[in-house]
Amino acid sequence: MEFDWSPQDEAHREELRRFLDETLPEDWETISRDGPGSDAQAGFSREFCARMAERGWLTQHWPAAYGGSDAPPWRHAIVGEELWAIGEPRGPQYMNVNWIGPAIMEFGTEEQKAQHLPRISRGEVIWCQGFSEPEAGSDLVALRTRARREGDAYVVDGSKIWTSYAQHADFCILLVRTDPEAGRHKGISVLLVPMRTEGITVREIPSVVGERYFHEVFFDAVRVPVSCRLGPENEGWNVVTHALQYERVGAARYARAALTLDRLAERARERGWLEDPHVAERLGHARTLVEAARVLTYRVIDQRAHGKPPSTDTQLARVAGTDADLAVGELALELFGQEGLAYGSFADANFRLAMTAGVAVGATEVQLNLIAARHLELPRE
Amino acid sequence: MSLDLAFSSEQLAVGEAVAGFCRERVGGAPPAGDCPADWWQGLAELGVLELASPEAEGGALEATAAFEELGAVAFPGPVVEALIGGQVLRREERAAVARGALRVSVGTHDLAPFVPGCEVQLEVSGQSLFRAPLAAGFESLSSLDAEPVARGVRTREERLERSRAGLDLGRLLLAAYLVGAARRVVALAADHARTRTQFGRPIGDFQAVAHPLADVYIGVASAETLTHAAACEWDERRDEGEGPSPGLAAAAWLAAREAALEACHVAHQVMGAQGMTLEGPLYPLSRRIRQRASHAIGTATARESMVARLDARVGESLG
Amino acid sequence: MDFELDGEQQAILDSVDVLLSLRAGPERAIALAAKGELDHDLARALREAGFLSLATEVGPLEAALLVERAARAAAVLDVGARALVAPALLREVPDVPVALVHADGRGPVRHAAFAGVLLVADGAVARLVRVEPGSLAPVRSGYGDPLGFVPEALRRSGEALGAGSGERLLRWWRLALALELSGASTAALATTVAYLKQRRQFGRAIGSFQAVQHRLARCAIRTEASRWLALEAAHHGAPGERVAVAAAHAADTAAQVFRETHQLSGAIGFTREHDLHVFSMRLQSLRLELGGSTAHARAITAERWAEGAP
Amino acid sequence: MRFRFSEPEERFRREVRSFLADHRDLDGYFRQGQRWPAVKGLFQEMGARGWLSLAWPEEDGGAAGSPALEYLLWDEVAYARAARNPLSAGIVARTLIRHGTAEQKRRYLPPIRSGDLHFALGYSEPEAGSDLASLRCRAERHGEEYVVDGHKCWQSYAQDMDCLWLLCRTGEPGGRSEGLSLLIVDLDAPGVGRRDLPILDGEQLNEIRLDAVRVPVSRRVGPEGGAWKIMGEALADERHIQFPPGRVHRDVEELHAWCRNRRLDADAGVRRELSALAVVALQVEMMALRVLDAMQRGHDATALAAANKVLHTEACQRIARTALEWEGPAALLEDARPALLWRQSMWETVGGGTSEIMRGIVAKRALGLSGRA
Repeated sequence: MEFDWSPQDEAHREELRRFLDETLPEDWETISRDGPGSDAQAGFSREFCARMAERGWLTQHWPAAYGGSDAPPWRHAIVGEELWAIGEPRGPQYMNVNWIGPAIMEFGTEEQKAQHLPRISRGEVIWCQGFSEPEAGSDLVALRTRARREGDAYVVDGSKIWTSYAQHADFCILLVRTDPEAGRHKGISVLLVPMRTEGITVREIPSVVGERYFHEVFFDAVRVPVSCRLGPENEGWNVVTHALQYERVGAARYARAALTLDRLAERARERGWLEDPHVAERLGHARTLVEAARVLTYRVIDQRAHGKPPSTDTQLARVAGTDADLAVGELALELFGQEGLAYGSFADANFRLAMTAGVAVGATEVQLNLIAARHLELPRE
Repeated sequence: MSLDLAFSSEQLAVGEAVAGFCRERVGGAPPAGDCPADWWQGLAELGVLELASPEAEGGALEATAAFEELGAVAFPGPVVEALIGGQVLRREERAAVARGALRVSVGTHDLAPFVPGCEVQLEVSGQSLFRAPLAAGFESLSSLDAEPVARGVRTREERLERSRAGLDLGRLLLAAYLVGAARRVVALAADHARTRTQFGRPIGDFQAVAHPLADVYIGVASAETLTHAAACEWDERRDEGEGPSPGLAAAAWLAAREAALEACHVAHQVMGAQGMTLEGPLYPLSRRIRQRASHAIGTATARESMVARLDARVGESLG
Repeated sequence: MDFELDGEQQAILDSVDVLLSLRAGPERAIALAAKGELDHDLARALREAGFLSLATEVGPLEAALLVERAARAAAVLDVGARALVAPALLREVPDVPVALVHADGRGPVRHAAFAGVLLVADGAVARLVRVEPGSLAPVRSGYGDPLGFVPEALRRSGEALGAGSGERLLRWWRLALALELSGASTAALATTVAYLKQRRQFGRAIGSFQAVQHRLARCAIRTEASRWLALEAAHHGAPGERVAVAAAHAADTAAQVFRETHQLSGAIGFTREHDLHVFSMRLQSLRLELGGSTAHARAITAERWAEGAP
Repeated sequence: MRFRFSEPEERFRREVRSFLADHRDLDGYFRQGQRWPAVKGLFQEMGARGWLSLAWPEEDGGAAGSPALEYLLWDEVAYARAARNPLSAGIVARTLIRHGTAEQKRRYLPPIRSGDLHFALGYSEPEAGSDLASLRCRAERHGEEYVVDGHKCWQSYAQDMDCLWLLCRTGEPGGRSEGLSLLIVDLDAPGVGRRDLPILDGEQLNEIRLDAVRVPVSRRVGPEGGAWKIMGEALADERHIQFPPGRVHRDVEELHAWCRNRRLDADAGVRRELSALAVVALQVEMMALRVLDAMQRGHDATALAAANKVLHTEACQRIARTALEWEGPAALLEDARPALLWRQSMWETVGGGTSEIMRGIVAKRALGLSGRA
């Protein structure tokens, strides 16, 4: 047990920071104000990810065979920290890199790998995930979008909701029911669907979080070749649970929260607010939550570095990350009062992003259920 | 006559009239931005804009009944400010406020909401209200994508008499508005919890959903009664001819604020992504709650007056 | 970066655990509490096995692991002060119980009635005060550790330990607190989880209610984080901000664990016949030490963000 | 709308207050177990004034007073920290008045009214705390007697009481709320064993074992198997006096005075929390008034009373925690007021129906959520 970064890791972080200094445009703050799904940020991501790819950093944690360099998980975690902290210049592409690519490596055919992995690795493609439905949010297995087999294609009918990045996406990793008779976890399949297929329409749901954050995606007799199915038919649930294990701590929320908190404290100091012990306490407590989330996330990365299978530590880290994010967002709003509500102001921008933390990707409640069942081994009903 | 915690029939009638008006005009959710001119005129015609002023028949209780209904639909615009104006402005100005012809903004030293729609701009500082217009050339901002706010330099012209009465009424009405909004938020979340199913049952079956909702229900219910008590106190003191003192109004404001913010927090958790859309019913309410909870009246003075109140009580009980 | 124990650490912890399982535990803690005694036998056994000098002979992280494990086993001993704090200040680790004292503190001091050495934090310096063990007045306490009074005169006497020693004492003291809090929180939670798995209400195990599960899960998240934060701080040599973070987090965790474990255990948790109080009551005293969570939180801000902070 | 009591009610409040001047800080509220003879004396004095039977019907020796009077009485007594309302004059007497036989009324009501006869509550069991319907204590009918076997626990102060108000199963074993009956058992009857459970608040809880205890059928209150309904009614009668807000006001005021004495109140963090607690105390009072208002109107106050209990007891815990935090280790000394407040308040969110049960009631009745899972 030891808690130092290796000199190589430290050097990588330094190099990455220099790269960001050089690469990010002066108006990056403005570009990133509306979140990764905004037109500006998604557009910029294509440019930025290409440059990350040039350096070999975009998918360095991937195996060499798929365009990576087998970098240790800690190295990729550093990239996650540095990029999330400043508002994620990879835009929606962090998803492909973190888990969609690895899922294709694990379950894809040679043809699918050849089609998708190089493009992801070069940073030139945007994906969205078609999971949630109006009647299936955190409880994904209740999904109803139907894919009927017709010859060598599936015909997909249904709709997805809360889909981020759908407006920009080139592909969708889509969860469909291929066997309506089967039980809840059975009969689900995963399709890799080009978004420019006929019969797909996208509607933006105006949201408080930022532009292009939520969408509805409608599938009206959309024909998807059987060759686009990822993994065996009716066993998509395994594919998804496996894929999501990568996803769970992919977003280094604590890093963003830590930087936000530092900025908040800096502003508070400038205004003399640190003299107020109540403010000092609140900042201190928020810092403990951020640090807790960091150390729990490190624990997960460490397990991966040791080649261990994912454990419930993943859920602990996620809930802690959400709590930290929300606490910092709330604190910013509270300290700034009315001033914090001005659109695009420091407090406002951070709060809106933090608000979704507990809801996105498997609500906190689901994480807590898993911790109770697997970490504490509490009985079911 | 002993304790009686129900609104009188006159007060109920005020509330119902406002509720009816809101149903008819506002419908499901109010639009972003300032209050449309015809809605404002409608409020004036209902007599809402003059409640609790020296000329009005109705006092703080009537105003409370009205503002709970306004809160329930997240009614836009500087309504609380109009009634503050009804306490502190000159007689002819008060009449114009009551007619809907004059609008009042109450802000901090450098922020003023609803400018330029407001002809009278007041600044709040501690227990004082100043007439303090913004200089030309202010910067226009938007607050939580909805309300217009201006940032600029003010010139203080005069400290207004009856500042304390005005601010006390302001706290009280903010509390009433927040209570009304929070009740609706809890109702929406409870409705969602009864109808939305997950893992094969309504999510309200889960204690993890039901108990936090019970807690916010309790918080809102007690804040509601505290607001009513504060309104009673305000009216009694007015009838007795005393100037209102910072008492229950400060407590009601602090309690309602806390309860409403917590209600939003829980409701967002219960309703998930549906609470994050601009189309859904929750966000327009929670946004407005966040704005009203951040009102320029602030919490520092209210908190200090609570400590002062304790000082007095302890003095009494030890003496 | 490596969160797994290395071979040596594993070996140390294995034998620590064996020793603690034989000589410590809630039952022994209850017996000692009835007499208001410190566990001198355990101290002797730990010393003979060389565990009390881990900090100097192996490193502070290993000593930290010991302190956390001892707290989990409800050891009634000054192990944090003796194995972790004293070595950071003194060339030779005392062979007598050590009590940590704040010069401005008014309240009773843990282990003071048995202490042979007091380490007093007095502004910029720490001072070493030697006392006759047993000479200070014991204070009756239901909070796990025996308490004692340190008279004002003693708090101001003794030999100054040099520039910067005051601050050094506070840092390591905070770290020891964080570790003890973390260990006791973990044990309190484990005791409660075990109880709620078998205890039934309304025809089912209480631990199967979702609200109960979520509350316990939240406690688990916090106890895990507390432990790692404290160990990390130990590894880095107890830097000011990290120990304040670890202590504040652990103190807040303790408050939450206390509330939830007692609330969910119901009446049984309040009796002295159930193990929970052995851990929970100690949590209550530990989390108040050194000004408690508010003081730790204010220290974080001072260390990280104040004008001229490092 | 009116948040004041009537002039006669206020006059009564003043009378109670001046009576209590001699009993202030008797500490029977927190430490009845250690103050019993004095607390009993207080009850006897109150009995002599007719205050223990304030709201009983006149034909049963009461004054048919309003709920408001009872509220004011116990609110003042709580503020003075003199005592808690006794079980005997509360649910025992009310139940006897409603369901007791003429003989039971004659035998028990006069000594209860005078403050001479006191009861311990025999509801909880090791396996049935908040979930009373699952209790096991069994009364077997043998002619004109029941033979009772069972194990009760968490009885407060049973060591000083005269009788046990016993809930037991007369119907089929394993049934739930059906088949439960109420018996009055003398605590010195043969076969009744009592053991003290040491608990953390320094007070005593007891466990009581009943080993073939013979109880005449004439001591059964209400019909056989009808206890569940009776208990509900008795509880409903008392909702307005269960959690008097005076206790919370007193705690907050004392905390504030103590902060001033120690000059802690210059600290902004302390002032902030004090102001928050002052607000919470008012919210607690408002909830109690709502319960009273509902009772006066004859409305069902179940959900309000549950809400009131959660708010009240959680507020007490928050105050006590705050006191501990500000005082530091010195607060832990055996007789330090903060430690006392804290240890007492810990118990209250568990005893008498846990906060979880109360939240469940609020969720169900006020919000229509089942909250079963």
